[in-house]
Amino acid sequence: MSPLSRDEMARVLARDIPRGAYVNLGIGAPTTVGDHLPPESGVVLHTENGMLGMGPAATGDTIDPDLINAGKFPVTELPGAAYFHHADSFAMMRGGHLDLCVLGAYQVSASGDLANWHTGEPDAIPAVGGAMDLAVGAKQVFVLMSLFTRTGSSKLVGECTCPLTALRCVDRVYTDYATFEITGDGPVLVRETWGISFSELRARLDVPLEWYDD
Amino acid sequence: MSPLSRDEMARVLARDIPRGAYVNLGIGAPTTVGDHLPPESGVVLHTENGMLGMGPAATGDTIDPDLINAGKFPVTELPGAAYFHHADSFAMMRGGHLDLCVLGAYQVSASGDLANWHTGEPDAIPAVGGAMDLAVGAKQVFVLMSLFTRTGSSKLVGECTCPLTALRCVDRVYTDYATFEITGDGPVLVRETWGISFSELRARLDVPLEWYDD
Amino acid sequence: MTLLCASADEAVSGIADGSTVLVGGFGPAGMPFALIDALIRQGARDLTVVSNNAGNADTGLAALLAAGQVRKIVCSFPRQTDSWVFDELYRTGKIELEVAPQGNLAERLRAAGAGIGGFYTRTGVGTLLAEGKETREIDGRTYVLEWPIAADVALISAHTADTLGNLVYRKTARNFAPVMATAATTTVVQVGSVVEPGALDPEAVVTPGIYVDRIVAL
Amino acid sequence: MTLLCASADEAVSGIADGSTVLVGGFGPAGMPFALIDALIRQGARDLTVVSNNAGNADTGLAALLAAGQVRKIVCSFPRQTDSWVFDELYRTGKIELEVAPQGNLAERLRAAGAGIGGFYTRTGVGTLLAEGKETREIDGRTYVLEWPIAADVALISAHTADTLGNLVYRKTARNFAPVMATAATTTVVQVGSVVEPGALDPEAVVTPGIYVDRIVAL
Repeated sequence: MSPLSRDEMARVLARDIPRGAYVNLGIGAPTTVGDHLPPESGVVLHTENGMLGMGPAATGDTIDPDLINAGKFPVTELPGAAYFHHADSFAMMRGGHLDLCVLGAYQVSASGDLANWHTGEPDAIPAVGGAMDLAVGAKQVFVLMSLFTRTGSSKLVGECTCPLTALRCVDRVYTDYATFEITGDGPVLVRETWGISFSELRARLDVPLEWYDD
Repeated sequence: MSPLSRDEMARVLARDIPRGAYVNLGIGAPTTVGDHLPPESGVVLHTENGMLGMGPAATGDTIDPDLINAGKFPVTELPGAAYFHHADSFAMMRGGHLDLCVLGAYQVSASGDLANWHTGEPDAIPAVGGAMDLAVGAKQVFVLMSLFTRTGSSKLVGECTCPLTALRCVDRVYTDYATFEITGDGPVLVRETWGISFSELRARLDVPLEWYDD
Repeated sequence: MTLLCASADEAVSGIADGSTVLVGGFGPAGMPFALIDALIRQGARDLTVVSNNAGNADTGLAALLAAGQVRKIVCSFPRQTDSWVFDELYRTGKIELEVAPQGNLAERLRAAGAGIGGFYTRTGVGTLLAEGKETREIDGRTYVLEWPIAADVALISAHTADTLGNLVYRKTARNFAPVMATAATTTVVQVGSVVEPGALDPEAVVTPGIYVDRIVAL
Repeated sequence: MTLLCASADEAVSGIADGSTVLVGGFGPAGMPFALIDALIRQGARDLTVVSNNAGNADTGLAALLAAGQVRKIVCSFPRQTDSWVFDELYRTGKIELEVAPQGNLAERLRAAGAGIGGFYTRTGVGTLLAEGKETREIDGRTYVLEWPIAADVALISAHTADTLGNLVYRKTARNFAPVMATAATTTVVQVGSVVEPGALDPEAVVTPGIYVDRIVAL
């Protein structure tokens, strides 16, 4: 078995979203999770720029410059949608009303710290958007990321070295090689693997790992 | 010349409301000021239970139980009205957006302290409503009240003895005998009198008074 | 997900003794009469009720008070010409009262719904209602620190819902309902009618369905 | 009272050097392009701009930055694929940047409009963006104290206004405009059309006219 493609990672994550959940999909790869949420899932998508009931990407004639997602791409509106202003949208996020958000990450720590807004490089222009609000506000935070950097080091780490987005906020990490459950103070639990053995995972990751036991 | 009737007091106050002002009229006597604001005044009335553009009292067939003022009496809606919820309504009041509010009072002090929510009697049930929010939030606070209690003591006082609604918030006091301008640290200025001489006012009121000089 | 209930009794089921219950309405406008009547039948006791008033005449919130189910009420304006039920309970020491400025009530409910841990307001400075509360000078003015009001249940009334729980209201009956809907763990709504998704104008939805847990159409 | 202006130039007249200017929009959606172009012609300098982004491509806010009129920008997300104007100014030290979490930006604007002196939020706790800020433990959780953002001027875009200044928006172009309208001394709005009072549904007005000072129809 080989590691998952980006599309397969999104599909695996989408499978774990409860029916009827209110969900915010972060910009970039997390947005593609929406492609795996059929209408019968009843999942309602939130976009922080002021909408619940966001539909799929708009194309051709359906493109409307007034209707975009948080990544500023044209999207569509589903029946039962609602629009609201930014303070109301972030009140919804920060007040603990979203069941779930899906975010990308540079690093996640074993205790669930998230680093996803700033590489920490001295010449990088910082840009945080709504990441800190989603991370502290959503009832559950799922991270979707490749497990290893291009140079082969793990992005699931003992302690984040990149600047933090929020402390102890991540519940699950979906990667190309494995899906992890963060328990907070205990070891990180491995739920599934693809193209890597548990012992190899243990060898390459500098975090305490255990198999998830249902 | 005799002291003003309640209706005349309301008319005198209404005359001083600037064209096009956004105004909240408190419950009780202040509500009657609205009878003296013709459409051409352009004054827009706010009611704290969630409306701008409130019209006159409703009667007969125009009574709608869903459309009431802060005193819970049926009112009407003018063209250009807008409805909003309570947090938005009080944000408008507390954020300094209303040009003026008109409130009743038990007492006003020479420095503009207002006491209008609680007689201070031990068996009174306290009920504050939106009085404290209006008093601190409106750009100007006009008080409409009789100058003397039934026992003949002045309600414009050196220091309030009733529990306070807000400190140093009152700009003008409209009464049956005189209209006063509160200057804060200086003397109270008398703008007009009815049925009482300035020297008699000075004798009966325990506050420093001067004639208002345009 | 929003649950469509067959009756007001189903809608209020499970409310526990000792709960904090937000009750919408400004006087009778927007008062969720059917849900309150169902709560009286349901019988939960020792409740803390948060509402703008303390009941009018003998129906709605006044009837809940009369039934002896309320230990404490948090409101801005209990004393009214027709608040005889509350007045009697209060004067005989059978109910606890916390009076809050109406704007603090609204803002504290919003804070609970918006994840705000506390906020500074000028309302109440120097008055009995700020006694014992923390204050702070900000840019030369004094502010009082106020805390969120979070609740177990909100009982509110709306004009129309869609099956996803989106709500619209009618005129000044809107009042506290939208903020209360955000501040409770379980928000229960009585509505005039329920329509299909897409029937409400998405620009005019006041309470998005994410805040609505149970709906009953009357 | 709301003033109907004959041109965008009239609408932005009098904006002083050194002003704090709120600029609506989330990327290009809701960006008040005509008002920004007029502000470029008007020439006010040394501005502090508060906006979600720091300009896209070469128009709108990016053009204002390119004109050298902005001393400092407060935003949540300056770095974008088409933010080359800002990027260049920032890397050459010609503009000051304050990055704020998007929710803090929105809530701080609301606070300014709502008379809130400051508020506690969990957003940013333990991060670079809370460094040096006051924190407080509330019910066992850490919160950061954040302050209002009040401004001299707000430049926003809306779909339709009535002559009293009531505004409605369209889809996600609404974004920051309604909160910015509450936070500025002078709120200037470009709209698609202006209608008579009564033409907008009072239940669907998003920004009441009390927040609107000047309107120009384009």
